[in-house]
Amino acid sequence: MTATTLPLAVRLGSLQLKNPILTASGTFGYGLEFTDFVDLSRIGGLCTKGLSLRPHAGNVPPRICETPAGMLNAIGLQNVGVENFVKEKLPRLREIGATTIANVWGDTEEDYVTVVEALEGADGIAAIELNISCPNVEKGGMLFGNSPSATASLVSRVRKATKRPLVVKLSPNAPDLVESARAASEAGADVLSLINTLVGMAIDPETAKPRLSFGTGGLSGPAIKPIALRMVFQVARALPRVPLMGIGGISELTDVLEFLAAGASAVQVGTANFKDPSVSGRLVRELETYCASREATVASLVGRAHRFGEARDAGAEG
Amino acid sequence: MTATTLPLAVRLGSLQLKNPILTASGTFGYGLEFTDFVDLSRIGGLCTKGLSLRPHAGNVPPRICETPAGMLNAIGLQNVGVENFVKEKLPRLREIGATTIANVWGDTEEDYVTVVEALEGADGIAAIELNISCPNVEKGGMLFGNSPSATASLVSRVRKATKRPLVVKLSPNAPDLVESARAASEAGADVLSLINTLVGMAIDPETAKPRLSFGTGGLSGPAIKPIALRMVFQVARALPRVPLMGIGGISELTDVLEFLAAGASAVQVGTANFKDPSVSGRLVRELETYCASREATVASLVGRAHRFGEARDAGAEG
Amino acid sequence: MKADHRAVLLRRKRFSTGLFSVTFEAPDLAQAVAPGQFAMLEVPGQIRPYLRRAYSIADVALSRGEVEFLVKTIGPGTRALEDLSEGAVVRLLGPLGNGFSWTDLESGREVAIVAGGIGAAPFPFLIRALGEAKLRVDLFLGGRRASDLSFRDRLEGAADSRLILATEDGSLGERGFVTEVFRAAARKRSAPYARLFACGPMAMFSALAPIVAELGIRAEFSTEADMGCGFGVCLGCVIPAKDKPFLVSCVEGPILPPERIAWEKLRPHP
Amino acid sequence: MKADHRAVLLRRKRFSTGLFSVTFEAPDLAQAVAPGQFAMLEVPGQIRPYLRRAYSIADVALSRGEVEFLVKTIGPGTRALEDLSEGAVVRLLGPLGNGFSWTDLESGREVAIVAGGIGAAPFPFLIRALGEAKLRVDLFLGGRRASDLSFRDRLEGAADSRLILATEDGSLGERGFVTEVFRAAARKRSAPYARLFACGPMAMFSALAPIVAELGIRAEFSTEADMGCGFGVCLGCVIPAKDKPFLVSCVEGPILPPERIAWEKLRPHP
Ligand SMILES: Cc1cc2nc3c(=O)[nH]c(=O)nc-3n(C[C@H](O)[C@H](O)[C@H](O)COP(=O)(O)OP(=O)(O)OC[C@H]3O[C@@H](n4cnc5c(N)ncnc54)[C@H](O)[C@@H]3O)c2cc1C
Ligand SMILES: Cc1cc2nc3c(=O)[nH]c(=O)nc-3n(C[C@H](O)[C@H](O)[C@H](O)COP(=O)(O)OP(=O)(O)OC[C@H]3O[C@@H](n4cnc5c(N)ncnc54)[C@H](O)[C@@H]3O)c2cc1C
Ligand SMILES: Cc1cc2nc3c(=O)[nH]c(=O)nc-3n(C[C@H](O)[C@H](O)[C@H](O)COP(=O)(O)O)c2cc1C
Ligand SMILES: Cc1cc2nc3c(=O)[nH]c(=O)nc-3n(C[C@H](O)[C@H](O)[C@H](O)COP(=O)(O)O)c2cc1C
Ligand code: FES
Ligand code: FES
Repeated sequence: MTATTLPLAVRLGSLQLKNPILTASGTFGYGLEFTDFVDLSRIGGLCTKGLSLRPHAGNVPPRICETPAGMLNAIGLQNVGVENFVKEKLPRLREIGATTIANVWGDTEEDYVTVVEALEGADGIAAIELNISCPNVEKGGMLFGNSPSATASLVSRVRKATKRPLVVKLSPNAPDLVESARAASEAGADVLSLINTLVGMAIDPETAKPRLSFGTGGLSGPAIKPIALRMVFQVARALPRVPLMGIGGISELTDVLEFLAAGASAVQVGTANFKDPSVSGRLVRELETYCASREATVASLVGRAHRFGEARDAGAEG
Repeated sequence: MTATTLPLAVRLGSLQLKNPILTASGTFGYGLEFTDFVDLSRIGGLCTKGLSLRPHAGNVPPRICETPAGMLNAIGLQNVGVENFVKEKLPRLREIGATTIANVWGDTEEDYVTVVEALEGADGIAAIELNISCPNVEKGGMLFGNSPSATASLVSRVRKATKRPLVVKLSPNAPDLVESARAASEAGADVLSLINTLVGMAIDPETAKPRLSFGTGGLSGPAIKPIALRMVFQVARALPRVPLMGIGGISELTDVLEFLAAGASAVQVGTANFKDPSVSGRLVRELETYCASREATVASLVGRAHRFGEARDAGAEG
Repeated sequence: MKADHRAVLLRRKRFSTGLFSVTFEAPDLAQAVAPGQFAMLEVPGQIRPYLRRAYSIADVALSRGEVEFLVKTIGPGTRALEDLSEGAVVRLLGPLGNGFSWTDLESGREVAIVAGGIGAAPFPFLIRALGEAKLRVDLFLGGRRASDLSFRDRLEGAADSRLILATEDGSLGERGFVTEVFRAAARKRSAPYARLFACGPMAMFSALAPIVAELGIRAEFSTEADMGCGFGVCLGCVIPAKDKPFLVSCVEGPILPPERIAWEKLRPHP
Repeated sequence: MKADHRAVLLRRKRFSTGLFSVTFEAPDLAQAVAPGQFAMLEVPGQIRPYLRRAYSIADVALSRGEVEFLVKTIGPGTRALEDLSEGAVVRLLGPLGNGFSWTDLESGREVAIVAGGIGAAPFPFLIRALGEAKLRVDLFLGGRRASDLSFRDRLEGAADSRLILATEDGSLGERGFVTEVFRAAARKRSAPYARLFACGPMAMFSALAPIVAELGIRAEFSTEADMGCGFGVCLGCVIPAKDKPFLVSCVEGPILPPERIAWEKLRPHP
């Protein structure tokens, strides 16, 4: 029987995955840090820490602090650089049989393209994921992801640079999420992953000093799940033919089922990896049991919430 | 000594409050439901459930569900209507000595104006708060708060209709929060209150049915505090002379201190009232003790976080 | 007067898996409550549930200042109660809601109670009150299987009450829906019951409503809704009504006459 | 090998308000750890803290499969431990970090330990190891006042160790900063200490760094940082370094030689 008839297998455009449980960039290192906890060949895939052209130092500490049911981070995209990744990490990941998605960022369109080109030669990369939630230094630091045109221009350039499946990771802070999604998809993204972190802040009540040296940080964890779920539902509704990866606060099987129902064909587990490094493998097993007991395929679980009609995305405050 | 020299007293433009602890609209009923738990004359003020021209039935249930460190609601602005409020509730609030802020909403600009006019005659209202996070039926249901121009046009019309301090309550779902804030303030708002709820969603993992009959709902509670705090900081930075009320996930004194430090001159306690109906009174007492022990005035605590310089509101994801 | 009471868990009694009773020391609450009323319970410091949960007062022991709840485990809130260690402290906001009414009935009259599974929760307290009022009680208690009725002893023994059991699989008492068993019994009677008190899942209520209408019995249903506050401010707990759009069930209820509820507008529980 | 161990709280010992030790049954972890390493602890089901917290292994009892931590209450995580009831289950992720090094020292040599307050946490374990290696230990233990050293018995009695106490208010042992007391003692010596092991607040480290440089003692500091994961993936725990921008303290540390740390770039704790 062909892969897609396996109950857990999912296809996102040109990207074929053995199951829909992936791990999110920046919360899973380069995968190898988890070999004591997870069989990397059993999870649907892993997204690497965001890779840049050169090794990047990141922000001065404090870089993280916790919040109700979540955390803030301003790591500043510290990473070993694409070259080092390909030399030091990728071969081992290939041996293990991991499905590796390289998460990529840059200061300029040129940076992104160069990183993607550097990866194009390397074996063992299943897809490229673009983190567009970073400042475009050529545009006065405005985030690529915060303007549909900047998003489109970046994605179309990267599109030309790789034959691999291209995942574009959307920012929930974009003024109009659906517009950004449409722009990314029309510019050549095969898959959209959402959401990245929401900009938040925490302040020390005694000293009145922001807890993170950067000032603001990205909010992640269960706290953001309802927002992420709504955004996945919203984009799935507006762009029904674009495959989505759902991200945001996932730590239990029920979270996975919610995101599938909202229209995600796969999910990425993020912050939960810090609390429980074996969570991704556990979710794969739980999803297997769930599908077996119901004789259901994961594919059949995708988008079920839309049967109940248009959930107004109006504010509904109060 | 004059009011403002009392340690807890705060002045927000033309609005003078005995202390900075208020309760948020839709989470405190019409105040009278809390007389067993809170001395309404002791808290800084209370914002009524959103009032409309006519009594409003609201959405069909289920209207609420809980989320990690928060809840979703799609009540649908059920309220007794402005006339009934003025007749049945306001006199009692006046007797008790409550500082009442009337929260107002409408389907059209005309609606808002008519409600505000209906309130203008009544005694015992300290200020008007506009909920602009509702659909403008004349603009195809696009939310007033989601466009700076719609916000400006609404606020300037209401401004003409009342001599009372005008609070405009910003929506965190607006494409550009600072633009909306500027629009509201330039159109005549004396005070800005933020934030209203963030649009979220929850799905029953078994049935795949959205948990709320409305589909989406407004996310509130501690989960949203880091986002609310960042938004208050951001608006305070952009519009340093506009008085702000901070709202979002406040349930402890440290939360109050964080919002004051971020630049709010007062705060509104919302969802926490459901879990602990006496929380607002407790926070007033705790703030009194805090200020006494440090010989500090609340005014001196406002905006302290800004001394540490510009906290980049860039994404900082990862 | 409503208050947020500090309460200490004295003991837990397990009837069958997922069915148990918890007894708290809360003297002031015990003094203040009436049958049919409820409290909003919080187990402090727990990550879930975030909101409080509503529980009917199952019974009180005034002399000992005790308040008891009958609970069925279905999610985080009830699980937290099942796992709560004796001596632990919770918050009990109450008394809330309107409660049952029977004082208008003169002694000797016969009333009926229909309870489905955990729907029996509010009735130990009510049965004692009915007994004190010298009213005679036929209690119809139903469930899917015998284990759903594992707490039945908790409902027996009250002076002048008769307990009729029914299970859908016939493993205990009569076979069938408790509503049908009640219907048959009620029809056989010469004089109709002076009143019917009922509590159970919505499915049971929708079946019972036409029956009491047909038999012309005045009924009081103890309804359930998702409650965010329990004292009338969040407006989350509304139930579609006949005489107006919605009833705010935490203050206008939870005890409601079936004829006020717009059954057709009710959304079945997920 | 790192693993997420299920551990049961066996007992808690209180030394003074906010200072206590907790002993868990975790045989596999006890087997695997070395002095200076730590574990990330989670108390399940608690609303706070959300993230795990790092605790140095204070000591192990291999025969009984026990792991002990010395804790100072400062916030939700440590408070959760202070309130944890015996028999409760926690998760212990470990062993983590690099640990102290002493095996290169031949027996008979003299080493020093400088600990500030709760900074003493990792040393009962280390002192036993040093004793087994026949190394002689001078342990300088300092704090603001006597109560900060209430757990000192926990550090005494090891074969060949000497305990020197110092308090800033002079209420116990010598008056003054433990770093100064150490400096004076170290200078009086003919032969310098073969090694210095230190743990305490950043303020103590910054004072100690120049002293060990001046005296030419090889030192190992047990550092602290806000840790999101404890195993090198969140990159939250970095410490500004001399030889490169940052050290990832949970994997490259927490035991670090002072000369690698860029003290001037450290931001004092809020
Ligand atoms: C006035 C009132 C009195 C109550 N008295 C009692 C009582 O005495 N004893 C008692 O055990 N319970 C009682 N309940 C019900 C109890 O409050 C709810 O079951 C509560 O949701 C349990 O919380 P939970 O976190 O365990 O489950 P939740 O997380 O709230 O629910 C778990 C899952 O079950 C679903 N669910 C919720 N309620 C029901 C239901 N009734 N039937 C089927 N599915 C449901 C939810 O949608 C959710 O998916 C009462 C409710 C009300 C409104
Ligand atoms: C490798 C390592 C080993 C550790 N070993 C131990 C140990 O054995 N015993 C022990 O008690 N602690 C130890 N700690 C420290 C402990 O992990 C932290 O204190 C932890 O933050 C306590 O969590 P909390 O939730 O109680 O306080 P938090 O909420 O994390 O902190 C409460 C408040 O105190 C501030 N704060 C945090 N840490 C400190 C500090 N060190 N000094 C002053 N203020 C601070 C925070 O900014 C916050 O405002 C260790 C830390 C590390 C990194
Ligand atoms: C059940 C509920 C009803 C609400 N109704 C209103 C309303 O009618 N008008 C309004 O401006 N805000 C309304 N809000 C928003 C709150 O006033 C507040 O802005 C929001 O909940 C964030 O604060 P919190 O996290 O402290 O709850 C409502 C919130 C909740 C939870
Ligand atoms: C510490 C940390 C670092 C992150 N680094 C990156 C990154 O480098 N690139 C990226 O695209 N997303 C990054 N993210 C975002 C996550 O991949 C994910 O989108 C977000 O955390 C929401 O998912 P969660 O709630 O499950 O954590 C990071 C998140 C955290 C918490
Ligand atoms: S539960 Fe809040 S109004 Fe009824
Ligand atoms: S604590 Fe996460 S990398 Fe060190």
